[in-house]
Order: sequence, then structure tokens, then C-alpha cells
Amino acid sequence: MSGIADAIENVTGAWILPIMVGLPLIVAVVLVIARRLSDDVATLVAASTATVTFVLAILASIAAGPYRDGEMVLELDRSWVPALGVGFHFGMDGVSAPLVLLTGLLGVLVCVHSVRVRPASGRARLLVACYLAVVGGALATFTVMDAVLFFIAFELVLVPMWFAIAFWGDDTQPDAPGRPGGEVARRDAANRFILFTAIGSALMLVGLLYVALQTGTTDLGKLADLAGEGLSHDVQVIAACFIVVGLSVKAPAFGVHTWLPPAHTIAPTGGSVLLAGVLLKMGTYGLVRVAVPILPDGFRTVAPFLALFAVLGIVWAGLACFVERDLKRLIALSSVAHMGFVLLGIASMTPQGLQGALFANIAHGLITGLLFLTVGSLKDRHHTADLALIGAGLRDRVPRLGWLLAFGAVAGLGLPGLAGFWGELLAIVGTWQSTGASSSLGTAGRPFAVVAVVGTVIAAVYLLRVLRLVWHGAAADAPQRVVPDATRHEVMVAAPLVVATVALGLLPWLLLDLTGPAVRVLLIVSGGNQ
Amino acid sequence: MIHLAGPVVLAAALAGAGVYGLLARRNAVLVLIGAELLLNAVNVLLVTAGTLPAGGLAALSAGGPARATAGDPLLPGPVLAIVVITIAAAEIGLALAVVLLTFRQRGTSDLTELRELGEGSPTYDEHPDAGELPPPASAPETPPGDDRTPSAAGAVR
Amino acid sequence: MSGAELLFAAFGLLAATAAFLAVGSRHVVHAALWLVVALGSLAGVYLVLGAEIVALVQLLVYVGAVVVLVLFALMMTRAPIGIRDDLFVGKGQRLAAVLAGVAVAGLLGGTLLVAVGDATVDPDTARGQAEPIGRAVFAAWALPFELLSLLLLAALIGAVAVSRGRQK
Amino acid sequence: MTVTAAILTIALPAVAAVCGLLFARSRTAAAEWGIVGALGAVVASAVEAFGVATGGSAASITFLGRVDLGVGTLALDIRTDSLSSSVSLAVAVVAACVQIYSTAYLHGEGTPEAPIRYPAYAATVSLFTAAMMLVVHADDLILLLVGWEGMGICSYLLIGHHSERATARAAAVKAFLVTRAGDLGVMAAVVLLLGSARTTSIRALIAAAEELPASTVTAAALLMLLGVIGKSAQFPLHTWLPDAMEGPTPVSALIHAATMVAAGVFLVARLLPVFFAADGALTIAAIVASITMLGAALAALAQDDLKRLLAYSTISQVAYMLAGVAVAQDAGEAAPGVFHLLTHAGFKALLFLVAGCCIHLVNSNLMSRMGGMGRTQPALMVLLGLGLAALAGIPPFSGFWSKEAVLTAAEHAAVEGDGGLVAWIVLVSGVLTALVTGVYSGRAFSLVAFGDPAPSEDGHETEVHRLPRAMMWPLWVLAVPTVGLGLVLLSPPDILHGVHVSWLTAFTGTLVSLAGVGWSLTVTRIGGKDVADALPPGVRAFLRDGYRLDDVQDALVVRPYRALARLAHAGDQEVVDFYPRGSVTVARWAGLKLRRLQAGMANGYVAWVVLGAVAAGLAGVVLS
Amino acid sequence: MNYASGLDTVQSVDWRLLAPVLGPVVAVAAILVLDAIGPERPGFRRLHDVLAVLGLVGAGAGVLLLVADGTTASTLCVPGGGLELPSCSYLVSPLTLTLQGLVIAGALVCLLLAVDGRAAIDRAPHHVLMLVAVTGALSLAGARDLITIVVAFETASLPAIALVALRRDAPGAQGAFTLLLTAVGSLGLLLMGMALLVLSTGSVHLDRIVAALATDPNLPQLSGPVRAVAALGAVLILAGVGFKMSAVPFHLWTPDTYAGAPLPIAAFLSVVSKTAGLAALVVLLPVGLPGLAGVWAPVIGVVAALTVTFGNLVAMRQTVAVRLLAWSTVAQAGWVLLPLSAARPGTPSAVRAATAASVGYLVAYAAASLAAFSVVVIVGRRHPAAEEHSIEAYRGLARREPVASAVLAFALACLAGLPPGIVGLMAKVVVFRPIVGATSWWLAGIAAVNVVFGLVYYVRWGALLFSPASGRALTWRVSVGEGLALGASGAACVALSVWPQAVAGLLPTVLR
Repeated sequence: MSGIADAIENVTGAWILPIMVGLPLIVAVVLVIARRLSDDVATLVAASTATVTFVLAILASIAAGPYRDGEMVLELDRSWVPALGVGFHFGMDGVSAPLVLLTGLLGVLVCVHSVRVRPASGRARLLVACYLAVVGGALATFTVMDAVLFFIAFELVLVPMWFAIAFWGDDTQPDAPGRPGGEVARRDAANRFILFTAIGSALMLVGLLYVALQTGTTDLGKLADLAGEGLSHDVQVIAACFIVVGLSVKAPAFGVHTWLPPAHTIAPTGGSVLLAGVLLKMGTYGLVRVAVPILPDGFRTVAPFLALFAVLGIVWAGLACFVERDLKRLIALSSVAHMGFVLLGIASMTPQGLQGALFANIAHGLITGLLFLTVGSLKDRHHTADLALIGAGLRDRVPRLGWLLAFGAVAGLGLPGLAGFWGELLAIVGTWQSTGASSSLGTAGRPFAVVAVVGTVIAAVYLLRVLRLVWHGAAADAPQRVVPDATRHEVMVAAPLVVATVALGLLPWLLLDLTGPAVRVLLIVSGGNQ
Repeated sequence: MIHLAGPVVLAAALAGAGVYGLLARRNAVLVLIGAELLLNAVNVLLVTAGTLPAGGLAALSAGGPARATAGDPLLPGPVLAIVVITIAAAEIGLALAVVLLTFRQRGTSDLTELRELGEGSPTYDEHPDAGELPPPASAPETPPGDDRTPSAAGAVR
Repeated sequence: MSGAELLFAAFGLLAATAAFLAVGSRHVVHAALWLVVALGSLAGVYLVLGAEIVALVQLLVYVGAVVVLVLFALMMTRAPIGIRDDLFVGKGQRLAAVLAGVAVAGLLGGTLLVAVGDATVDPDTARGQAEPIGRAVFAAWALPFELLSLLLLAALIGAVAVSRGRQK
Repeated sequence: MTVTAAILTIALPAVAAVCGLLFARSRTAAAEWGIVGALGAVVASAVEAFGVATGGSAASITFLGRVDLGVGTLALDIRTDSLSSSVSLAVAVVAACVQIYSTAYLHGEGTPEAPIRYPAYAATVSLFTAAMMLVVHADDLILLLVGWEGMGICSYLLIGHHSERATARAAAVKAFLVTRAGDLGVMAAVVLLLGSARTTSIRALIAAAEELPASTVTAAALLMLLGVIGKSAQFPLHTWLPDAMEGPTPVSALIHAATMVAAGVFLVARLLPVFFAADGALTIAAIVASITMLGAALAALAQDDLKRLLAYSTISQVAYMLAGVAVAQDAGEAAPGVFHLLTHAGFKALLFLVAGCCIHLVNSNLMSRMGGMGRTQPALMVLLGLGLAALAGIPPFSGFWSKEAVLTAAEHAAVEGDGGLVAWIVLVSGVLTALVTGVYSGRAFSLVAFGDPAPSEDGHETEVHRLPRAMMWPLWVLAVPTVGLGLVLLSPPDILHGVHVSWLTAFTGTLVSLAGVGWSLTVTRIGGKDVADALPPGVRAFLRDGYRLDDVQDALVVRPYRALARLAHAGDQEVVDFYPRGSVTVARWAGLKLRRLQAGMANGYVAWVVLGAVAAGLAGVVLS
Repeated sequence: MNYASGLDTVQSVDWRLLAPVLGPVVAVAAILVLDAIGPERPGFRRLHDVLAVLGLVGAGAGVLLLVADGTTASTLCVPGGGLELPSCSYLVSPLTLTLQGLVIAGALVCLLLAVDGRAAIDRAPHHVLMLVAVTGALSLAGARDLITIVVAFETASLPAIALVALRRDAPGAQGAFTLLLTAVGSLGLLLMGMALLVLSTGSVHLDRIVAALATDPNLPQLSGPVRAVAALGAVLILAGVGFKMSAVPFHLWTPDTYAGAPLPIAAFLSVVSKTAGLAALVVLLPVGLPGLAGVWAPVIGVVAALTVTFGNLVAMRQTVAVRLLAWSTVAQAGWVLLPLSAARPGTPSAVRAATAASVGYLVAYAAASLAAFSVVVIVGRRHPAAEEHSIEAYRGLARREPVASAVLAFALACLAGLPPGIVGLMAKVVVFRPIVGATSWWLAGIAAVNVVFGLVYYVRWGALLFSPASGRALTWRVSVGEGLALGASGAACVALSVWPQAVAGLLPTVLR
């Protein structure tokens, strides 16, 4: 392995990251400009670009080489705005490598999916350009090592996703019961998405600037090495409040999550996959990269509240899913629950907690990506995502889609042996460990762990309800009985996610060896308890 | 020997009257009278400043009758007063031209009737003639309404 | 109460009352005429304060030109002659106007009175002569006066352009 | 060699499942994959058993690699010892029989109302076998949990096989959720142990059982016990097993007789030293076992559906196994319980498959419709007789030896050991259960074999059915252990060394069960009412509905949960979403009101300018 | 006693430093002479446009020359009044040159837009008025004594009033009168403020006022009440200049005048006269009265917070394009003023940082606003409702007019602070930095909320461009002037996005 890593390193040098990030963005712009390009050619171009990006991501993670000592590699630093000390500083370590791979993979799957499955309202060229822009923005967020650039990359994904929801969203579905469907719902869902995220990133900017001003540098690497010693306690607490609130809007913590269900329900299939698989991760990645290492004391005081909202999210969203009628809204709410585990793991500030959080991050990306692809296909066939209207007996009517949905649901409820389990287990172990004086959760750690354990059952309850309503049951009493099963193309798109979920479930060390050393470096630096 | 309180009170009175004039009058021209009074209040203060020693009130408050120390040779007070008067003249010239224009266009100079541009005013009309889009590009670009477009120029509006 | 103080009080009082009448009168032309009286008495005030040239300019420009223009404007906008009660805005805004006036006067007067206290000043009439002002203008204030000329030019051209009808 | 065989027992069925699902084109191909997988497992477990028996010591190898958790490294290893090899052999045999049996039992698919599901069925059974093998061979609690829950999901899929029936769908969900609730205990135990003992490797835990802090060990043991109660359908989490009869009968034979329900007892046996170190755990297990044992037996008495009778009988027999393990005097010997587990796997699987044949013949579960089989199906009735005899514990069948072993262990603990009051309770309830078991086995036999055949409407009763060979052969295979497993005591593998049967308890036990069987067989002969009919109708209904625990569960858990969910969903819509929506409306309203200020009058605007200036002036003077 | 004894020579003038101011004046003279003697032929009238543009380009060249040699020099000075360096009326410093550059660029674009417009039919007066206004703004940037400042300020705003009135119809008249009355009222307040300053400090030159109001103990301190008079003066100055910045509560004229004015003049008001306003504010307060920063900084903070919130809230309700831009300029004025509140400690570094941020944001705002106005002007000229066309006219424009709608979308992204409008994003970062540095959390909170309020209407308008067009979308042939203006402002936005150092790194040296 290290042979290949050195080969890649000296071939491309540290330029591999900027190329990987720049390629999708540039192609997206080209696709928007090329007005004469037909939809077929455009989607093929996009699919090939996404594939090249994914290959680059793989090469970069290999080149990032042995993750044993967990420090930053493939660094490139070019100054851009000297007045603010802002520079193009790219880097990759154990924490960002898996997320880059996940983004690359989902990017490929979404673009390949859109080659065959075209949006109802046409203009696939622009939609695919939006997807590429979102992938580019997310890759930038995961590899950039400068606070202001992180803020810019954070906001880079807003406009393309806004257009994806507003112009290609599903217009049959009111975003909330009793509200008009169509253009109004699409526009409202898109606005809700962009406004929530904008206020979040604005607050985060305030926090980041406060840290940058107090320490004099905006470089995340240097700030992590400082580990908060240049900052007094209450400076850290104020900055941590701003940053954590800002970021928890993006990884929807309970309370600020109401933008997620409408956005997911209305977004087109590819949009929902990217929204759930990539965008939610930017919030939690931000917490792990910015909040935990740079403001250890500050984050330690904020952690109990973050944990409280995380746990509340797990239980509340789980309960809400039980009576939710729309399948896409249900999966969106389940994302809130899953991200609750991630936030809980981060709040515990223990190595297991953080590893659990990062693992659950990737697992959620794969599983929810699969679920959204499947439900998207179902919605394309039934023109609705309402459980009652889809009708029972999917396992007989559309066996392939049925099995994908069943697999997704089972993986979603955190069955041991599939990827979802390890994240949740380690997060709970981390929270349980996070007791005692120097820990971040203090006395609140243990009760939260207990509630989280109960939370895993809640997930089973609502997912099995879904299977019982749609997957099981006699095909006879489904309103639209004759519906075409998943095409070979759709199965090929979903297959990598299934394989990845099983692989990570059975062989967790594939991911844990990557994140382990990096997490320990982050926590040793910030003095988190073992 | 003049107590400075005199000019101060005078200036304050003039300013008060000026402000009242500005806000209470309905006729456009009378409103301008209020403005003139406000500027005259400023002139009184400036002329008084002219009578003070070089450091202004700061120097004065250092005690002793004013005449002993010499004034600032640049005489900023009176020069600024003269400048103010000239500016006032220029303003009133243009102001009356605008008032006459309003009168010619709307036939009145009463401010309570001249308020159709304000979004909150009762006579505000959001889209006066949100006419249909122009016919396709082939037709010459001559939007409706005669008094606005000089046909002579023929150039694009 | 020296002689100058008495003279200043007289002119000041005249100016103040004339100002209030100019602003408050219900007769349009009377308002303009009271304005003339106010500005004239202010010229007297400036004389007492030793700013001779300023008084002259005040008489020439203000009383001579500005007020005449105002009268012309009143005539040309066919302002109503005689006692009219439609010269003032509605009750609410008039009350606000009074309050604003009193507030401005109070704020200015109060702050300055506190700062001035009972200081007295003996205005040196020689300081306001034409010769020192002229010398000061040419030695220190060249740029403002050049700009002033530009401003007057612009005002002139603007007034002419605005009042001239559409050029055919 | 033995450990590689162990890995094969897991790998072969798993591979068969995947291939069956992906590549099987036709029904028969899927069936073949299933059978190949099962037979492979049998061979592999036989090799493993032989290896262990010929002196191979307990060995373990890494299976899914090592995971560095920061708190300690997690070794996902596989281990084999006599306990795991014997149980895996039993499981493999039963699984093979079930695979073969199912090929014939699940016929008639392909019609619109019975769509082709056999490939999925066969694959799921293979997957289930792999999961059970993983549980049996796991040397790490988390790996065990993976197999544990794997079984849970397979049982969900299999119970829900006939998913067109509403009751089947409900039973599947109920089964999974109740067992999942139980599994919370195991997961919590894992979290606890990872926290304090920094490892979940079973070997390490057993070795360090003494040194661990008492509170952690007790808590972990009790939590694991909760998992056991859930998985092995002990009181109060047993309500899912009777409903699980909605699944096809071979499934019940495999999952709800031989393997899954026994996994709980297996776990206690595997971690006995830990349970021993936890002072309260075993006593609680014993008490729960004795309550379940008697209660389930009585409930079985009142059933008139053959499969539900066997289900309640399984609950009672598993309680027997748990009692056998719970009364162990020292950390070494869980033998009686394990021995009963092995024998029970044999005869209960046989009984279920026989019941399957009966249902296949009259296609109804009710025993009242199965009367008079003695004449039409003599061979079947012999097998039924053998099974019921083993169940009742009539010598010389295997059931007798293992039940007496448990009773002897209980008596030994009560009399010599320091088992105290709990051992006595176990002994007494053991004997009573033996009596009741005898009664309901006899009743079942008399109803099915001797009862008068009910007039079937479509009159096809006349021509004699010939059961397909694929369904008969497995029965004979299973009859062998039912009859002869007792012989194994002659040269027992080391796991069964602790088994010894004292003559006194053997005699009393046999006497009691013979009395029970005799009474229920003869009472109808001599004109008395059937045993169940003798019970007052109210009591019978109460017992038949399993003490109405379902209504209790519905009232305590299901209804409040749904209400809470509706509250949360409404809350999400109104309360949490109120603030963003509210702020937007406030902003729009403010925008409208502020726009009103533009009144259009020029001197109105100057008023605002002056007002602003005055306010700023005041602030300026104050601040100076 | 001859008071004028020391002043016997006429003031010396260094013409090189005054070059930028003289550019437009020469052009004015040329245009007037040409108009007087030139024949009536239309081709001939194009010459006026060329002359006006040449005037501005000349001024631009002057600025570039001064930037090249980079020294800070002053002219029109007065023999020292007891201070080490003579007080001067005109100073050329990085601040001056930056503001002058911005004024010239803005005026050039507005002129190009206005050239084909209806108001510029009679060329001479229109161009003269615009050039005089530009001269006023340029001299204001360099003025360093109160008299020059007030005259320059008036020279910048009076012609604007006339320009608005050039539309010669009822809305134009009412818009002009509203602006006029607000300007006169504000002039009264500004002069009152200056009078109080002259009274309390006795001098008119800013460096002498700075010395008089210095806060460091070893210089003679002003007594309490006199300092109160100076403070009142400072705040009245802020109120007097507030109307030009369209800061709340002095902003009420903005929507009416923008709706009443011809569209290019609205652009002129929104960019050039706002720059002049900021120039006056920066010269008078941060440069003139750093000692009183404790007084005017909090007041500016409150005004800025009110302005940004007020502007955004009402802008959300607008449907008429030019009114939406009017309220958007009010909101953006709030953003420009926000960093000035961080000058509270009055130390040279704090004041420099605050002013640099404020001017930096103005540069970003100017580019984006000009681009937006260019497109609105182009559409306004082709739409029957002319000045009052609603944003519905832009529905589906992208399909028929991709270039113009791309520029408008990019400009709106910059104004909203959303990528791809990187310059807008960087400008928001530049504004947040001093506020967070001064740890005024309530201001940071309000600013963060206003980022969101701003998004609402910019995104709504941007989305209209790309949503499917219901009826026939507009399409047109762009004239030379409009094309140049659109191209220049669009290119400026993109250039600043690629190189935000121009926005973030302004005024590195001490403020003078």
C-alpha cells in the first residue's frame, strides 16, 4: 500500500486535492454555460466527471497513506487574501478521508442514476450541474484546512441545492399536511433549507472569526495544534456556543431540524441522496474538525446541551416517524434520529464516541442514500410516497425494489452485522465512558447512554411498521398493482451501497483503523479523557 | 460687553422656528422659509464663534475677558457664515425651480396632495400601467404614452 | 447692560418675533414679509457682533435676492391671498412639529448655555472688516470659494434646465 | 482443524444463502442450494465434533479481524469446545432435516395469491443456520450479538413468510420487537463490559470473572439475563412464541424448537462463570424458569391448536433447560441444562415436523379435526408417540434421561448443595411440570391418534394420503436421537460429564409422568370428559389465551407508545416548526407596517430626519 | 491691531494633487462652450457624451498617477497655526484615492447608462450636472477642513436633485422635491453640527480639531460642558450626512426618489452619492473626530442595526424592481455602517480597521449594485411600465437573454453574500471581523439574522430569472453605452470575486 501511496504522492504532488475539488465545480459551470448540450450528453459527461472525481478520491485516500500516526497529509498552501490571512490550504487525514470517499461514491451513483432516470420537469443538464456543484462543494468542505475557506465551502452547496429543490422538486407533494403542493411547496421547502443553513453558517462565521482574531490565524491545522491554549476559558465558551449552534443547524440537531423533512420530501431522488448522504455530514464533520480540537474547554461546557438535544432528537424523531404517512418525510426524520447518535458521540469527547460518530456518519450516508434511491424509484413508479397510496405487497409486486427497501430498513434499524450498528454501539460506549470530572458530559453521560440504547429499539419500531405496511401484505389489495420492477440499471446503482453496508458491518476495522489514530490525535491534543 | 447667552438663545429660537416651519407648513414655498430660518440660526452661531478668541469656548473657559487674546486670523466663523449664505442662495434657486416644475405638472404646490410616490400613502398605485409585454422584437420599440418620448430622437428610449 | 448689549437685545428680539410670525402667520404674503423683517434685523445683530461684511452679505443676498425669489415663487404658484387656514398640515403633524421645534431649541440652547455660562465677549468690530475677511479668504479659503462658484453654476444650470420645457 | 471446521459451519450456509438468493433461477435450484448448505454444515459440525471429541483442546482463531477501539482492542474470534461442537451438531442436523422437509411442505406456490417465495425462504433458513452457528462459535460478545440479532431478523422474515395474512404480519413484527427489546439487555451488557472490563472476549471475561468489580458483573449478568429471557421466550417476554406459529411449521421446528429459543440457555451456559460471579443472577434465572415452566405447561394443557400446544410446551421445556443450568453448583457444570437442550432439540423438532404432516393432511391446525389418524397413518402415529413419550420423559427415551438429569441436579442442589429455598422451588415445580407435561402429551396423542375423524366437507377424506418421501425421511432421522440420545451418557463428551441421574428422582419422575399420560389416555376411554374440557370454561379460555398477557402488553406498551408518537409528530409540526414559521410571518408583518411609514409627504420625511437627529443628539450629549 | 498681518500671500496650490478634481471641471467648461457655439445636429450632440466620458477618464488617470507615486501629500495649506505641520484644505491619502477611484468608476458606469436615456436628451445640462456632482464628491474625499467639506458635500448633492428633476414629469418632480427638502433639512443639521464644533474648538481644520479633542491626558482637555457641545456637534454631523447614506431614520426619501428619478440617476444616487456620503462620514468622524469615537461609534452602531434590519424587512415586501433596489441599498447602507461601530475605543488601529472594513464593503456593494442597476436600466427601457416595472418582468429572462440574466444573478448573489458571489461573501466576512473583534455580540447577532432576511428577496428575484417564463420574455439589442456599463460592472464583480484582497486589504496604513 505505501508503495502506491508514494507513487501517487510524487506523481501529482499535493495538487491531487485541489484537482479533485475543482473538477466537479468547473464541469458544473461548463454544463450550465453549454446551452446547446443535449440532456443525454450532459448526463453522460456528468457521470464520467463524477467517476473521475471518485477515482481521484480513492487515489487521494490511498496517497494519504498509512493513517497510523493520524496527522495531516497531502497539504497544499497558497495564500489568497493576505489581509485576512486566508489561503488555499488543503489537507486530508483519517477523519476526512472516509467522508471524501463517501461523497465521491454518492456523487457517482447520483450522476449515473440521472443518466437513465430523468426528472419530470426536464432540463436534466442543469440538474446534473447542480449535483456536481454540490459534490464539489462538499469535497471542498472536507479537504479545506482554512476557517474562512471552510465557511465559503460550507455555503458553496447552498445555491445548487436550492435550485435542485426549487426547480426539480416533486410538485405533487405538499411539504406539510394541509399546505398547498406544487410551486409554493417547492419554493417554501427550498427557502426553508437555504435560510436555516444561512443563519447557521452566519453564526458559525462569527465563532470562527472570534477564534481567528483571538489566536491570529485562520489555519485549522495550526489552531488544532494550539488546542485552545491561546484562548481564555470564556472566549472558548462564547466561540464554542456560536460554532456549535451554527453547525448543529446543518447536522440537524433537534429543535433546528424542521428544515430537513420538507427539503427531503420535495427534493428529487438524487437531491435527497446528496442532501442526506453529503450535506448532513458537513455539519458533524465541522464539529469534529473545528469545535472539538480547537475549543476543547469551550466544547466541554457546551457538550452536555448538545448531547441533550441529540438524545431528544433520537427519541422525538423516532416517535414522530411512527405515525408519519409520507415515506420520504419518514426517512428524513429518521436521518434526524441517526444524526442524533452522531452528535451524541461527538459530545462525549471520548475516542470511542468520536470514532462511533464518524462511523455512524458514513453508515448513515450509505444506508439513507440507499433508502432514498429505493424510495425515489418507488415514487417515480407510484407518483406518490404516501404509504397508503403505494399499497402493500411490494415483496411480490416489485421483488427487487422490495428487497432493497427491506435491506435498507433493516440496516437502518441498526442490525448488528450491518454498518448502522457499529456507529450506534461505539457512540453509546463513548457516552457511557464520558463520566467523571475531566469528561465533557459529567454526570449526564450515563442517563443519555441509557436513553440512546432504548433509542435503538425505537428505530426498529417505525421501520418495521413501514415494512409491514408496504413490503408485507397481499399484492391484491394494492391500489396500483401493475408497476414495473427495478431495472438492472437501478439495481446496479444501489448495489455498491448494499455491498458497502455489509462490508462495513462485518469488517468494521476497515473504517475504524482510518479514524482511530486521527481521533486520538485530536483528543490527545485537546486533553479529552481516554 | 455682550453675554454669549444672548446669541445662543437667539440661535436656539431661530432653529426652533425653522424646524416648526419646515414640518408644519403645507405650502412648498413656505416650507422653504422654515429652512432659511434654520440656516440663519447657524449663521448666528458662526458669527458668535467669530467673536471668540482663537481656541473657541475651550480658550474662553480658561477665564478672563475675551478681548485680550487675539482671534484666529483665518476668521473661520464669519467666512463659513458667508459660505452658508451663498449655499442657501443656490439651494433656494434650485428649490423654487423644482417647486415651479411641480406646480406646472400637478397644478398645486400643496404637499398633502403631492404624495403619490410614497408606498404608504393612500394615492399610491403599485403598478400604474403594468402593460402587457411589448409585441415581439420585430415591432419598433415605441412604448405607449406620448408626452414622455420625443419621437425626434428616434433612438432607443 | 452696556450699550451694545441693549442694541443686540433689541435686534435679537425683533428677529425672533419676526421669525415666529413668518412661520406661524396664516397669511401667505405676510409670512414672506415677516421673513424680510427677520433677516433684516439679523443683519443688525451681525453688525453688533462685529461681523460687518457678513451683515452686508446678509442684507444683499438674503434680503435682496432670496426673499424676492420667495415672493416671486408665491406669485407664480398662484398662492392664495388673504387669511387662509389651509396653510398648515393636520393636527397630529403640527403637534409633532411644535414638539420637534421645542426639542431642537431646547437641546441646542441647553447644551450651549451650560457650556457658555455667563461668559461675556467684547466683539472687536475691526475683526469683521472687509479687509481682514478678504485677506483671510485669499490666504486660506481658496478651494471652498472655487467650489462655491461651481455649486452656483450648477444650481443655475439646473434651475434653467428644469424650468425649460421639453427641448423639441 | 477443528476451528476451520467451525468457520465452515458458519461460512457454508451463509454462502449457500447468498448464492441461493442471487443465482437460483428456479424453485428446485433454490432448494438444492439450501440443502447443500445445510448438509455442508452437518458435515463440518460432525468433523468439528469429532475433532473436539478426540482430545482437541478449546481453540480460537480470528474471524472478522481485530478492531482497535482506543479503550482496548476487540478480537472478533471464533472458538470451539465441546459445548459449541455438540450444540452446533444438533443445530446442523435439525437444519438439514428442515431444509429437506420444507421442499415438500411448501408446495403450491406460483399462483397469484401464493407467489413464489421459496428461494427467499430457503436462503433465509440457510442464513439463519449460519447466524446460529455464529452464536454457538462466537468467542466475542459483540460477534455473538451479530449472530444473535441475525437470528432475530431471520425469524422475523420466516414468521412473516405468509405475509398476505394479517396475523402473520403482526406476529412477525411482535416477535422481532419483543426479542429486540430483550436484546437491549445484551447490548447494554456489552456497553457495560467494554466500559469497565475493556474487553468483550468471552474467554477473557470467563478468566477475569472473579477480579471484575462485583457491581459491574452483577449488572452485566442481569442485563444478559434480560436478553436470554427475550430470546428464549421466558416469562414475561414469552408472548411472541405462540404467535410465531403463524410461520410455516418447518420454521417452527427449526427456530422455535431447536435453535433460537435454545440460544438463550446456550449463552448462560457459555458465560456460567460470569453468572456465577454475579451473586443474584442465577437465583433470579431459577425463579423465572420455575414460573415459566409451570405456567406454560398449564397453558399447553388448554390448547386445542396442535402447534400452539407444542409452542407452549417448548416454553416450558426451555424453562427446564434454564433451570438445569441455573441450579449448577459450581461454575464448571451446566451439563444437565445443555443435555436437556440437545435432547429437546431432537424430539421437539420431530414433534413439530409430525404436526406439520398432520396439518398437511387435514390442512387445519386444530387437533379436533385430526382425529383417527391411528388408522389412516400408522407410521406417523408411531413417530408422534415416540416424540410425545420423549417429551413426557418416559424411559427409555432421551427425554427421560435429560429431564431426570435436571431434576437430580435440582435435588442435589436442594439437599446437599447450598441451593437453599430456590433449588427446592425448582425441584417441586419440575415435578409438577413433569406431571402436567405427561397429561397434555397423553391428551394430544389420544385426540390425534384415537379421536373420531371429523367429517370433512369436501369428502376427500376417504382416499388415504401418502405423505411424500421428502417429508417422511427427516422424521425417521430425527426419531433416532429422540430414542437413542440417552445412550450418549455411556461415553459422554466432556460437556456432559456432570450429568448423573439418581435413582430416587428417576423413579419418582417416571412415576409422575406415567400417571399423567395414563390418566389422560384412559379418561376418555372410561367415559370421562377430556382433560381440557374438564376445566371450567372461563379458566380454559384464560389459559388458552396465555393468561391474556397480550392485552396487558397492548395496554401498557403499544397504546401509550402510539399516543406518544402522535404527540411527537404533531409537536414536530406545530411546536418546533412554530418558531421558523412564526418568525417569517412576524417579518412579513413588520415589513408591511414599516412600509406604512412612507407616507409620501416630503416634510413628513424631514420630520423623521429631525426626530432622528434629536434622538442621536440626546444620546451624543449623554455619552460625551 | 491688524489681524491679518501674517496672511499676505495668496494660498499656493499643487495642481498635480488636484488633478482628479479638475478633470470633470475642465469637461464641464468644454461642454458648456460647445453647447453655446455648437449647431443643433444630433451627431454633434454625441460629442457632449464623449467630452463627459473624457473628463471622467482624465480624472481616473489623475487618480492612477497619484496612486502610482503613492506619497501622501497635501496642498492649499495655511501657515502653521502653532502646530508642527501646516493645516491644509486638501490632502491626498490612500483613503482619498480609494474613495475618488470608486466615485469615478461609479460615475463612468452611470454616465454610460444615462447616455441613451430619455433624461439625457438635452445633453449639456445633464452631463454638466453629473460632472459637477462628481467634482463635489471627488473634492469631498480630499477635503480636510469643515468649510471645504460642507461646500463639497453640497456640490455633490445639489446637482443630484436637479438630475432627478430632469425627468420633467410629475413623479420626477415629486421625487426631486422630496430629495431637496430632505437635503435642505439635513444641510441645516450638518451646518448646526459644524457650527457647534467651531464654537467649541475654535478652529475649522480637522487636524486642529483632532488636537483640540485629543483624549490623551498630556494635551489640554476640553471641559465637560464644552466637550458635550462638541459631542452634540459630532452627532448632528452624523445626522446631517445620514440622509446621503440612506441610513434609517434619514432614509425615507430613498424609495420615493428612486421611483421618481430616471433609472440611471437612481443608479447614480445609489452608488456615487452613497460613496460621497460615506466619504463625508469617514472624513468627518473617523478622520476628524477620533477623540469622540466613544460618542459617535455607538450611535452609528444603533443606526446601522436599524438600517440593515429596516431595509431588509421592507425590501421583502417590494415587487417593483427599482423600489426593491432602493430598499436593498438602504439595507446595504446598514452593512456599510456596521463596522464603523467597532471604532469605539478611538485608537488609531481600531478606527483604521473599522474604516477599512466599511470602505471595503462599499467597494463590493458598488460593483454588485452597478451590475444590478445596469440590467434594471436595460429592462426598464424596453418595458411599457418603464421605471415602475415589477420584478415579474424578469420571469424566465435567462432563456432569452442569458448574458444579462447571468450578470443580474451574479450581482444578486454578491449582494446576498452567497457563493458564487464570492466578493459578497468576503465582504460579509470583512464586516463581521471588526464587529466580532469589538465583541459587540448583539450587533453580531442582528447582522447574522439580517444575512438571512437579505437572502429572502435576493433569492426570490434570482429565482425568477430561471423559472419557466409564463408569457413571452423580453428580448432586446443592447446599445453601446448599456453594453459597456453591463460589461464593466459584471467584470468588476467577477474580478473582485477572484481577487477579494481588493475588498479585504484596503487602507493598510494609518488613516489620514
